[in-house]
Amino acid sequence: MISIESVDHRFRGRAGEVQALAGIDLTVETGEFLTLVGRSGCGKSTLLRIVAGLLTPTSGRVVIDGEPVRRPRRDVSFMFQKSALLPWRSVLANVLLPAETLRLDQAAARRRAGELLELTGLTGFQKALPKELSGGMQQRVALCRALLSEPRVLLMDEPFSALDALTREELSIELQRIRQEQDTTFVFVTHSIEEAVLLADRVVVMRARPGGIRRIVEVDVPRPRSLGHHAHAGRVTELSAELHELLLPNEAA
Amino acid sequence: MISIESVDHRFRGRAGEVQALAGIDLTVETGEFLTLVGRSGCGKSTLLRIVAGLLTPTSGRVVIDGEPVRRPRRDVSFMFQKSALLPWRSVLANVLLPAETLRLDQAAARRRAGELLELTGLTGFQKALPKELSGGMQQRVALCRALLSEPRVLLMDEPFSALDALTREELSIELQRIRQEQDTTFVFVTHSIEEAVLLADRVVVMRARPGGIRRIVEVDVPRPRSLGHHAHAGRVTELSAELHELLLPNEAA
Amino acid sequence: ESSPDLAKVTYLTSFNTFGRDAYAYVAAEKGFFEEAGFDVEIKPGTGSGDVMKLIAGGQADYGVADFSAVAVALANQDLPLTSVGMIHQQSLAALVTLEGTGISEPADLAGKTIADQAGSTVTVLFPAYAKAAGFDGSGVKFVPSAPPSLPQLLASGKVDAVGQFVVGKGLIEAAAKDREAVFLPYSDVLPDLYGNTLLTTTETAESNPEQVQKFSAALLKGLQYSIENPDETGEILAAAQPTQDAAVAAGEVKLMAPYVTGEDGAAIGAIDEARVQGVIDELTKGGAITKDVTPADLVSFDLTPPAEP
Amino acid sequence: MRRVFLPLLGVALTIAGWWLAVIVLEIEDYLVPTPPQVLNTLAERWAVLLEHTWTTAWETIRGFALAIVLGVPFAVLLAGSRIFEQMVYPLLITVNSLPKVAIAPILVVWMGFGAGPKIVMVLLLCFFPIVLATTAGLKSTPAEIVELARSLDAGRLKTFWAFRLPQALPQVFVGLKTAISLAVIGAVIAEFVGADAGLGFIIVQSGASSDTALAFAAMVLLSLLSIVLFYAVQLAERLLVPWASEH
Amino acid sequence: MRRVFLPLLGVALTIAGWWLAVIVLEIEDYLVPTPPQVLNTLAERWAVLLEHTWTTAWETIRGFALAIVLGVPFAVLLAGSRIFEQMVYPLLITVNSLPKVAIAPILVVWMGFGAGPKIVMVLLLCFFPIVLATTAGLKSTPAEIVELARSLDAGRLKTFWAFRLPQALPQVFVGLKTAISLAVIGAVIAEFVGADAGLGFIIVQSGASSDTALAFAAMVLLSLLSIVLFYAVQLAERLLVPWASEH
Ligand SMILES: Nc1ncnc2c1ncn2[C@@H]1O[C@H](COP(=O)(O)OP(=O)(O)OP(=O)(O)O)[C@@H](O)[C@H]1O
Ligand SMILES: Nc1ncnc2c1ncn2[C@@H]1O[C@H](COP(=O)(O)OP(=O)(O)OP(=O)(O)O)[C@@H](O)[C@H]1O
Ligand SMILES: Cc1ncc(C[n+]2csc(CCO)c2C)c(N)n1
Ligand SMILES: [Mg+2]
Ligand SMILES: [Mg+2]
Repeated sequence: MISIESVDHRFRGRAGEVQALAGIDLTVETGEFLTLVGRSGCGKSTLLRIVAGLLTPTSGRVVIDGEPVRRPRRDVSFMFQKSALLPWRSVLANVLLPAETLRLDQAAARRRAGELLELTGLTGFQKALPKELSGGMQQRVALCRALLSEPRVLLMDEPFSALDALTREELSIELQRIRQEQDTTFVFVTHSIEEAVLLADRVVVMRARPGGIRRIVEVDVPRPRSLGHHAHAGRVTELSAELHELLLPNEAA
Repeated sequence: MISIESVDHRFRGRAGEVQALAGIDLTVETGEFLTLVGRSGCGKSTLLRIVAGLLTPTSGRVVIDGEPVRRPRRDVSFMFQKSALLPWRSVLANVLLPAETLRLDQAAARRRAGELLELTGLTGFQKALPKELSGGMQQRVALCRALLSEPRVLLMDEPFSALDALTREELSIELQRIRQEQDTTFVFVTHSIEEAVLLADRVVVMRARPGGIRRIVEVDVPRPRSLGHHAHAGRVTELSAELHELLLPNEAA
Repeated sequence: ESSPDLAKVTYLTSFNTFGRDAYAYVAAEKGFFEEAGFDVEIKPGTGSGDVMKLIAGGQADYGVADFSAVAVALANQDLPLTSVGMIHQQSLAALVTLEGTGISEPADLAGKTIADQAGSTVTVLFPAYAKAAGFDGSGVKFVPSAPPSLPQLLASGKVDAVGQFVVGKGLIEAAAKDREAVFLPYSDVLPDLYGNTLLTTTETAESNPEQVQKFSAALLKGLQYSIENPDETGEILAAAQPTQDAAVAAGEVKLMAPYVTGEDGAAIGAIDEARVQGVIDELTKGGAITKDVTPADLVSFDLTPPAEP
Repeated sequence: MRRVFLPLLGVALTIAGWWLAVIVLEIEDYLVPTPPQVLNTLAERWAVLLEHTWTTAWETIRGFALAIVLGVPFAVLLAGSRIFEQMVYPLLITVNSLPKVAIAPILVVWMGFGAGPKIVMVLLLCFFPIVLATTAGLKSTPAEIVELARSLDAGRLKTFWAFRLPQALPQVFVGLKTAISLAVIGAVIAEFVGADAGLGFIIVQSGASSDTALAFAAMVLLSLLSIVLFYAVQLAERLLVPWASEH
Repeated sequence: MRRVFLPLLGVALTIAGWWLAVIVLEIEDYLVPTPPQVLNTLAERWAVLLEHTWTTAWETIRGFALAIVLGVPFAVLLAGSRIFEQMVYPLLITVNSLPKVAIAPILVVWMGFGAGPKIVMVLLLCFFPIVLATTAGLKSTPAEIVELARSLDAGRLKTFWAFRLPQALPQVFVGLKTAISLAVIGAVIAEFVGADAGLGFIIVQSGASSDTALAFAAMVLLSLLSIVLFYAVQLAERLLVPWASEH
């Protein structure tokens, strides 16, 4: 369980002080799939980085499984908004990076890396360098890397932003499978309402300046879910419309 | 008018040779809004870079307004898939960059930069450095930069990928306004079918390995268009479904 | 301050601005140069090799260098230089050791290790020195070393002896603290060996002999005055060069005096053709000179002061 | 505060370490004098020594400035043309690899006893590090910035000033710092030959009279001069490259 | 092909330039000999000269290796601790700013006439450029890579080996190239002071016998040695940093 307890964060930059987050209180249950949506610049990445232990909040704290987060945890995997691939490593070596730092079983890690690369359509590019890949391919490599260690918590910052609809859908299905099999907790940032509704148990809608939680929307659509036409299409449309509404600028809620 | 004449492109990389593009033939009319869709890695960015004169195709050529493209043209503006901001320049200075290189009228450029920053919600961040911005804010800065010079041709590689739905919509409207007022030609890469249909006169659907054109879909929906419910919602849904179909992996078309 | 009718010339000392080179400052301070019609700029030299190059290259008009080094250089190379007056009738070159090392006379050097500047007179003429002193020099090991490190190498016991000029007594004893330096001057067994000589270009010597003679006379007058008044010389030097110590400089001048006049009482500055031939012969035997040279190639005898006082 | 205090502490520790070494290793003072001996010399002769320090400093500064003025454009040429680079590198290395002590007399013969040969010597020592680092910096422009410059149709000059140079500045400063630390040596070596002023002249003078305290006093001033110049370059870096925060 | 041909052309042009300079500037051959004189000397004495070149080369290589072995970990400490950096920099600059010619004798008095002082001298010359460039390289790790390392819970050592060092390698190599070009000088200067072998010894010796052709022959070999070592480092760079293509 992740509990975010009255977290504030201020950045001091060239353009003055920015209150990125103010008074965030949120609990994510173990095995829950939480999505964060909100307008660009509202503090989603900042919140995720605080949960990951990469950033110390100006005030407040994050507790994971009873332990306050002070630095990154081994059972938490973070997928950055920018791919952050090591330019000197091949695709495969980038994916295998967590196996080295976390001292995973090498053979198992290699097997899993092969599977993940296959799954993301990167077979044949194992030896390629990151700069030889398209933007979306780079993002898929970062995704493989985040999934390699089979973490307990997956923090993902717009993981599908550079991917086409079809690939998104395939990978969404994979994430759902992982969650089912391993009871992984997900905190997932996205700009796609469709994606948020498809994947989430709850959608957290954030407001900007200062970043805060505007509303938490429960997605009461039974799983497995998929895009397109299905039994609960009506409810999905309803929820999507509600979320759209919530993302409007003026304080309508 | 842009005409792409039997363009082939091969990359030689660590993982061997990749045929990124094969036999691309395409004409874009002056003032047309063309969107490119296709699965990740199918060669969209490569094609755009060839049109921009940043990459010389292995064979074939691109002709803009009767002149073969050999190097970047001043009247063509390119917005990269990655923001490519200069880390040492403030937001405003990044936006004003084309004014320096293209020797635009300084006062007019400053005025336009202010408008664009306002439009993209970046007022107040003029002095900030790129690293002090969120991912989406960086992308908006890159967008402002691309729009500054009021080019005749705008080549945009997934310009809205890091932006929320609302911001996308606002900026889409701005692009349409620009096109109307200045008769600008757009070639616009996107992963959002919704966006493609909303913006395009024609949608080019690409296939992968080797990258080629699978189908060109005419969007016969009258303008102004907007998302959500309107008179032509049926046609939009139809077109979207067709495009979804076309993006499926097996050669159904 | 300088009067316009004075001839401007540049003069190079042999090495830096120590007591051994103080006479030039004396000649300037005492007005000898001015009397002779010169406005002299004195520059510190950096050893015989550099002094020769600078004069030949036109950066200086006159300068002082070790005569053996000059002989070697002029024999092996096309340097347009000539000697016009001898500063030291006997070479200051010596081997130095410390009391307590068991070396008190030349023969004790057999089989020892000596540090010296590479290719210096001491090294080059060592075989001749050993032969003249009557011991077997073949077992002596020479370690080429930088001049500034020589006193320290000796004091630290890394070597048994070092090459040094006799005026360097204070230098050695400063390094060796309370132990006394034992000097074995080459002049004891090789009395014909000259020390420093005054150089100018052959062109100046040919085209302007009067000027050369006037300059030489003024400088030598300063030399004479300095060995007669070593303490005043020290003060003159210290005044011109604030980093120098008057007492140390005076000590050097006193040590140097007998080498300036020489044993046979020749006039200050005089050069003897037969002795020059002797130097050439020794250097040729030692292998330092490989070509044919005559004394006239090295010295403008018509410009040197007469041998008899 | 800390920025000034810690370096001063560093200097103090250096002096303490030296003193300790002299005592513990039982180094004779004809080899390495003790700090009090050196301080004594500094106190007694400070006026003269300061004058000589200034002579050396002024030669150094001029040579260093010349090295920047010549080195940076040279690096631009090297970074711009692979052919030029491959042809010119051996020459550069040759010039750099010549022992400067050996060519100092040649310079003096050519240029005389003035500041000329000293400035040239400083230039010779500083040129290579500046050129090497600047070339490397200019060449390491990220692909996307190069493409951006091209797509904006920035001319050669504009590409250099607005894109490549700012990006290369952190690396250029590594070259400048390496260079400035060598610059003083250049002046001193040139002063070893054909000078009657400057710290190099003092060192030669003291070396030949076994006045180790004076030699070390000169070297202390030399070090202080180097440290001051180094921090001046670092200050310039702070002012010019504020955006490159360190991680 | 071009990679070998152009540098050779560069060497040829250097020689031609030198020859031309000797003729046009009417440089006397006691100052700078002509290429044929030098080639003659090289041809006549190549066996002896080669032996001395090898002596210098071996000293250089050992000192350079030592400088890498000591300098890189030192740079890691500097990059890791701001306090350590601020305290130690003045010391580093001090050591670097001492004219090596002046401290060479002290080294010889301490360490004797063997290879020791030469290796130490090479180390002294190489250390600073390596440390400076490596520190700068290690500190320039992009923020996202630092965050990645932290998020993967990479320990200090792992962060260094897998994240910071590879990223810093291009800059480290700038330091290594600056250093190697100075390394040979270090060996030569030490040989000036107390040696009976090596190219430095040859230069001193030829100076005493006014054999400028021999001195220049030694300097030619010195340059060739430097060029060979430089290109060896560059080759190592090509092999170790193939991913850093140049723009
Ligand atoms: N510099 C390069 N070197 C080698 N291969 C490259 C290079 N750039 C692109 N490729 C290859 O060319 C193909 C097309 O790449 P491109 O970037 O055009 O794809 P894209 O359609 O833009 O994909 P995305 O939607 O993921 O951005 C890919 O397979 C990629 O691996
Ligand atoms: N390093 C920084 N220094 C200063 N301000 C920062 C920094 N990082 C983020 N900010 C500011 O904090 C706010 C929130 O940024 P954050 O990256 O969390 O937004 P976001 O919700 O992830 O946006 P996006 O959807 O565009 O990625 C922004 O206003 C941004 O300018
Ligand atoms: C720094 C330095 N100090 C002194 C001398 C002069 N010197 C002192 S001992 C010696 C060798 C005598 O065999 C010479 C030439 C020098 N040249 N360089
Ligand atoms: Mg973000
Ligand atoms: Mg792309």
